[in-house]
Amino acid sequence: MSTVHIPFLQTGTLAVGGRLLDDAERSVQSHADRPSSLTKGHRACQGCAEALAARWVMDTAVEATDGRLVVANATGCLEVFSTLYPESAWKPPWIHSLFANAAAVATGIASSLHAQGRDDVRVLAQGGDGGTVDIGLAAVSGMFERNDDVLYVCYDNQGYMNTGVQRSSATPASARTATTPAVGRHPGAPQGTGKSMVKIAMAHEIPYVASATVADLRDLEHKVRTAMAIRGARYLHVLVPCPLGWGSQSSESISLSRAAVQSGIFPVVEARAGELTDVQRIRERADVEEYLRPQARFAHLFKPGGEDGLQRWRALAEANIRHYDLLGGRP
Amino acid sequence: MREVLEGSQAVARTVARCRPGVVCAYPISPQTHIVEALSVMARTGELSACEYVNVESEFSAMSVSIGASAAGSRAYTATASQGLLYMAEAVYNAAGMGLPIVMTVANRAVGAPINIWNDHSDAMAMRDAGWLQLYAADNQEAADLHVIAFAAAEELGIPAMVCMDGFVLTHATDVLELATQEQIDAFLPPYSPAQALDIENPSTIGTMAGPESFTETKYLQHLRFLDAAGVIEAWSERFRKAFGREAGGLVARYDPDTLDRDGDAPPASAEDLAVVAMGSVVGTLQATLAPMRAEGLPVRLVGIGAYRPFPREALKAALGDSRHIVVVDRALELGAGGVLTGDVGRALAHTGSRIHSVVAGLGGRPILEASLRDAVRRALADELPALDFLDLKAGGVPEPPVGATEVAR
Amino acid sequence: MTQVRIHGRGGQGVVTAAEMLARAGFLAGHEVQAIPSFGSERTGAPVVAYCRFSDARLRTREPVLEPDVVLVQDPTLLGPARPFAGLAPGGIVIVDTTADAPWVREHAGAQDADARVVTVPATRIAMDLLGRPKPAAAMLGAYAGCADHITLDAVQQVFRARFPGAVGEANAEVATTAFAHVRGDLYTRDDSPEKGDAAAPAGPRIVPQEVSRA
Amino acid sequence: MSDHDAPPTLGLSTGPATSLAYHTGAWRTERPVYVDLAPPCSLACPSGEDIRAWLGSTQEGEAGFEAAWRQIVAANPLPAVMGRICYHPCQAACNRGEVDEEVGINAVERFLGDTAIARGWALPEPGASSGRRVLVVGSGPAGLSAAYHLRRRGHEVVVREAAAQPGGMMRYGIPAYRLPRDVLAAEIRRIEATGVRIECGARVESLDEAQAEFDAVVLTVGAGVAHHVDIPAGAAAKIVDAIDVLRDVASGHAPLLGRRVAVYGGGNTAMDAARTARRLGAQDAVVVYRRTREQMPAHPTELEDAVGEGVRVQWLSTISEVSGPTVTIERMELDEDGRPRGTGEFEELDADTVMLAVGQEADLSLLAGVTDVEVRDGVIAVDPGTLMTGRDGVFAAGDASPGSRTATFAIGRGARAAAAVDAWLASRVLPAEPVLREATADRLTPWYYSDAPQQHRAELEAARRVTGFEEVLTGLDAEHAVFEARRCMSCGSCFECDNCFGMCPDDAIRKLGPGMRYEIDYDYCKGCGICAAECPCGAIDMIPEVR
Repeated sequence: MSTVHIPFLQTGTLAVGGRLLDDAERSVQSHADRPSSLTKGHRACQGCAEALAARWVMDTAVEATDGRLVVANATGCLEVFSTLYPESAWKPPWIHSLFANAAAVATGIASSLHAQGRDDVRVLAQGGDGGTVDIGLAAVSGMFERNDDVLYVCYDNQGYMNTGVQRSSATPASARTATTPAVGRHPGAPQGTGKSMVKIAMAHEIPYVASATVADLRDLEHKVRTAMAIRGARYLHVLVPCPLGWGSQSSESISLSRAAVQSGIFPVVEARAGELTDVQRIRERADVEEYLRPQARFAHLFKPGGEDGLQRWRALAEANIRHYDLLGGRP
Repeated sequence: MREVLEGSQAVARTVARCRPGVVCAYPISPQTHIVEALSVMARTGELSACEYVNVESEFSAMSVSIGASAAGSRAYTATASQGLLYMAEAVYNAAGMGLPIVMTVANRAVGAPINIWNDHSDAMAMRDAGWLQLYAADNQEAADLHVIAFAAAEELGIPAMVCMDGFVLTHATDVLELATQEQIDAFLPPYSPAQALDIENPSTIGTMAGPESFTETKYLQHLRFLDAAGVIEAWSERFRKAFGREAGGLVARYDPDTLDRDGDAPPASAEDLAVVAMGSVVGTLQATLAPMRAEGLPVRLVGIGAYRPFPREALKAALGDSRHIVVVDRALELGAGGVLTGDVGRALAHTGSRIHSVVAGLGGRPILEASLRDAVRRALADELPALDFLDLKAGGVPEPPVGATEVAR
Repeated sequence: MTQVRIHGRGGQGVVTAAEMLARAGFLAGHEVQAIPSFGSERTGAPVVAYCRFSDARLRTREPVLEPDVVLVQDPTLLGPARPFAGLAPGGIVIVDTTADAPWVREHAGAQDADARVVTVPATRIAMDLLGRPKPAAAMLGAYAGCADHITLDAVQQVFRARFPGAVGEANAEVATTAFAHVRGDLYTRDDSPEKGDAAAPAGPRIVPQEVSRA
Repeated sequence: MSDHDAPPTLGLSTGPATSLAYHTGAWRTERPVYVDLAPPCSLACPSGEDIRAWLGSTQEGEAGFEAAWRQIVAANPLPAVMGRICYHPCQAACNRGEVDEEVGINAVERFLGDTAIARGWALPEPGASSGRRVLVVGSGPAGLSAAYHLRRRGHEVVVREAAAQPGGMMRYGIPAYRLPRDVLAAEIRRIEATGVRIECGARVESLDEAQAEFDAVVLTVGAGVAHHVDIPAGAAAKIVDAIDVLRDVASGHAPLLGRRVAVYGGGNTAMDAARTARRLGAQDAVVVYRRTREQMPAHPTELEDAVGEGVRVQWLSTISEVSGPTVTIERMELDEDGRPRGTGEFEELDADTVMLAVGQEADLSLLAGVTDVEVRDGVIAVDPGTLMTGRDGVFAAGDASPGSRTATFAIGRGARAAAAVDAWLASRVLPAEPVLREATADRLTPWYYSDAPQQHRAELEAARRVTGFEEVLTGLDAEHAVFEARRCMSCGSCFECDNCFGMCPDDAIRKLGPGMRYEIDYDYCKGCGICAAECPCGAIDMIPEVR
């Protein structure tokens, strides 16, 4: 392949790379020799944002720790698609034990390392929303409360996708899942249910809590780096669209994340010791439809009778925009 | 040095002298005294280079142990009863992962009805979890078994439970002699994990095995488990030589007359009635059977030291030509009989043995010498049924008081 | 083999008493065993613990059914706890009370029991000297005062070892006082029908307040 | 230590990155492929400039300026001129217009053109001499372009210009306030420096003679003759051709127009005429146009500039009579087909001078009596591909030939004529101009481009403009030129933003290093399409996987 002329462009920090940036400002992902901690050959579905986010998170953590990183993984898609014996797509030392115990296993690792005088080696735990918000909540909460030196990352695809798309307590209202079918008078997931793991984490007043999406790599990398510079329990909640569970195109995983943020549906925030410290403002405001319409799980919202549900989504976006000042004072 | 110690204290001190890197537990009766003592030692520095982690559940206690063990630390925890069942998933997991965690199970009944007292139903529920299960007959053995458990577990890459009867042993004070720090340091090799999470040599631990590899995985686990018998025996023998007392082993033999523990005691003979038991009831049986032997009754005692792996050959060797067996069983397999009896029966298949299951001591019911004596006598007289519930009260469970019944309505 | 049963209420140190007794017995050269009969009881509920002394190694794990000595740390248990039950003939019953032996027998429904009843105001002594209602040291001091299974010195030793410092010293003093009380009150409180048969208080053998009816 | 031989059961641990053994590429139903598409700016550029490329070089700053200029002059030898006078259809086509504002391509071109003049950069050396001689008739943009491109190909080129100075309409039709003459002269001189001989005051009278002297002839005589309309006019009426006025001004003979001037017409010449009138002292300059603003041929920016200088426009109006200083105007209306028709309503307007700017015609006197060169609709008919007239070896381009009468079109056609002449001289077939796939706006993901406003050339105060013929627009400085260039979105051409590389969930894209772009690892690529969806510039196609 011949060398072609490659110009600089004004993509700022929005694109992965961008040669206008100083080396220090470049994303980990833009480096040809990035760790690729979750490497090729894994069996995630096409367009899996969880696979993408996991590589981003872990690569950043690997760089931030100079390769001194150990990972504990909950059962779930991420684990299944990456480690079907005899293959593993992971490069760092990695352990999977159970669905509900990633946080506790991570505590065990951290305790062991501390006892061995190896505080230079850091621990990252990760799981899906089911393993975090539902079945693993007790262990996560325990790890938070003890302020163990663990970064816990939840890849939230809003349901039990590994088992065939059932509802979790992270499934949003109206969403169709295999256990909240889009039939009857109130199709999809019930209104008024579910939990905010970010708020739960904040309530533990741990040193650092943040949310992020795959729509903003720099933001995500920044948050992982920030987290790795802190000792104690830290929590990162990453929204990861699931083409299978959401009924979206595999190519839309990033754009849906973008729409989730730009519509106000998914606030991207940072908190320290229980206090909200930063909020990512909406750059180009999007209507909630931009987020909802491409997803088959919300198709019933766009059929007769779906207006109420749609209205509730708008209200949710408005509430978030108000609560987190997502427009930064702009109208 | 012989000293007077509560069983839990003895265990805690011995565990501490095994130099665990991480101790993690969730409180449950009757395990509490052990972990309380360890937490104190971790604070005072008596237990050094060790993290004591207070967790929010037994499930997390085992999970922390899994992480710690995988990260290269000798890991220890303790639990009982509901706690063991609450951590069940992780118990299986630790074994499947080959992590040589040592756990004390202060044996206690499993509810409902809730009951905090001793029997073996908790550990029995985990009999196929892939752990070694070593049973202590007394507190001396309970303490000593932990040393053997760490050694065997780590050599095998199989986690080990040391089972000691809740309250009966854990809270009992006895005269015993603890292995000293120097002795244990000389005896127990340092922990060198087979598959630590190592940043220099990263590996992926805990992969998913599909149908194409799961059977083979289990088969290898099975082979390893078969090897475990030899390893337990070997470490127990080493222990005997190093410490001058018997502990562990697969099967405990007893002198026919003094009923003292004696590995060289002859096997039972054809005319003997052999009583098989495990746990603290062995001591009561020693006390019960010695006078009966003095009366000239043909009775022998065989103790089960390792319930998992089940010591089929060692048991058959100890039973010798005896074909009349009474199993004193502290756990009930509903609809069948004693759990241990089932294992003994399988071991003695095709030997033409008559086996009685005497279910005793459920939920903390004291096992009395007189009752055991009676059962043995009935067995000798061919009056003991295949399944007998020791000291079963006629009339079943008492009726609640009237007032309570009214309120309940 | 000597078997001891201790009755008390949660919080009174019944289990500690059993363990301390075993330790004291060990110092006296015995093989010992202490078995608490634990329940899910909270403070105030009746508690029983057992202790055995023997010259041979102790094997049995059954509870003490036929005690040689019974310690009752709370007189309100005399009825419900049936402290005289299974008592070996001529066994000793030491009761924490300011009352006397006949009162004990009456309240235990054991007027005719073949036993020696000894009373000691253990809790009062403990309150006076320790400031806390922990009668164990006093009970063991009283035990040392009326039987030779353990010595006062051993009782003092084990309490000093368990509670180093002022608390241990106070407990030792409690034990001494109870010991003296039992010895000193030997004749004044004796309600034994065979009063005249009582041995003189001299010599190594300690004479209980109540002698056997045997 | 003991005699156990079964291996430890390690919970099925495995080595890192062993998944490389599993080739997920087999899952794919569509595959991504990198493409290089034509950006709309280049497709819209009649001169045929590779705008994306030279903006790209400019983005690199000082180091890239000369390269950028050379990329321009590969097509257009007059960047400094065109950076001023081009109506820049490239910008109208620019996809960035849908994001915020189009890239100020024209301003950057001028910056590069001016920089080249200031630094004396020379045009490329001509190729090896072909030994063939070509005559170019006329030195307007088409002629200069044709001459330049012919010379580059090694031909000996002579340009014969009837006027006293070279440049054609650039000199005589465009006011100096839009195109300073020294700039024009500098760029013409640079062409001459390549060996092109320009002979002024040398009207070509005979095609046959020209052909006898030269191997080929390119007719780029322009359209410098004003159209005329019949307007009843009294004797005192002062009616002049706008083009003549502009030419006179350009020649330094500014006429007296009076205080009130009416300009009749709606093209760029009308705008230039009105603005020139203001500069010549007219306090009132009114453009009278038959149709509506939407239908006006003048470029909107020209109109805006004129209005900004105080020029008024009377829409839907025709001049029906000029009598002395009184102009009678008929109101028009549009019929169903959008054509203007009279309403019978009239009004009057005072004007000292009426300038006619209703179009220009080619001066085709040269072709008088030449029967094999067909003139159709007032222009020389040519083969649309080769631009050759009916006569072998005679080609035509620019305003005298069919097509848009703009400088940029003329430059493009001049270059095309040069290519055609070159092919004809070598008896080669001139390949057709390739049909390029356009990088349309819908392919882009504009989210990734930072918000950045266009760097407007600081415009002189309107008041200052009308006082003379100073250049109206000043150029960008280097910093702003670079900034502006960086606003280019590189439509349809990878600029190594790393999005595909960074956003591949399957880690299936290899980054080959600076300037080497990327390679898709089809062993692992599952074909999810995220790379294509998130490519800012639409440089990745998803195509069906045919196995």
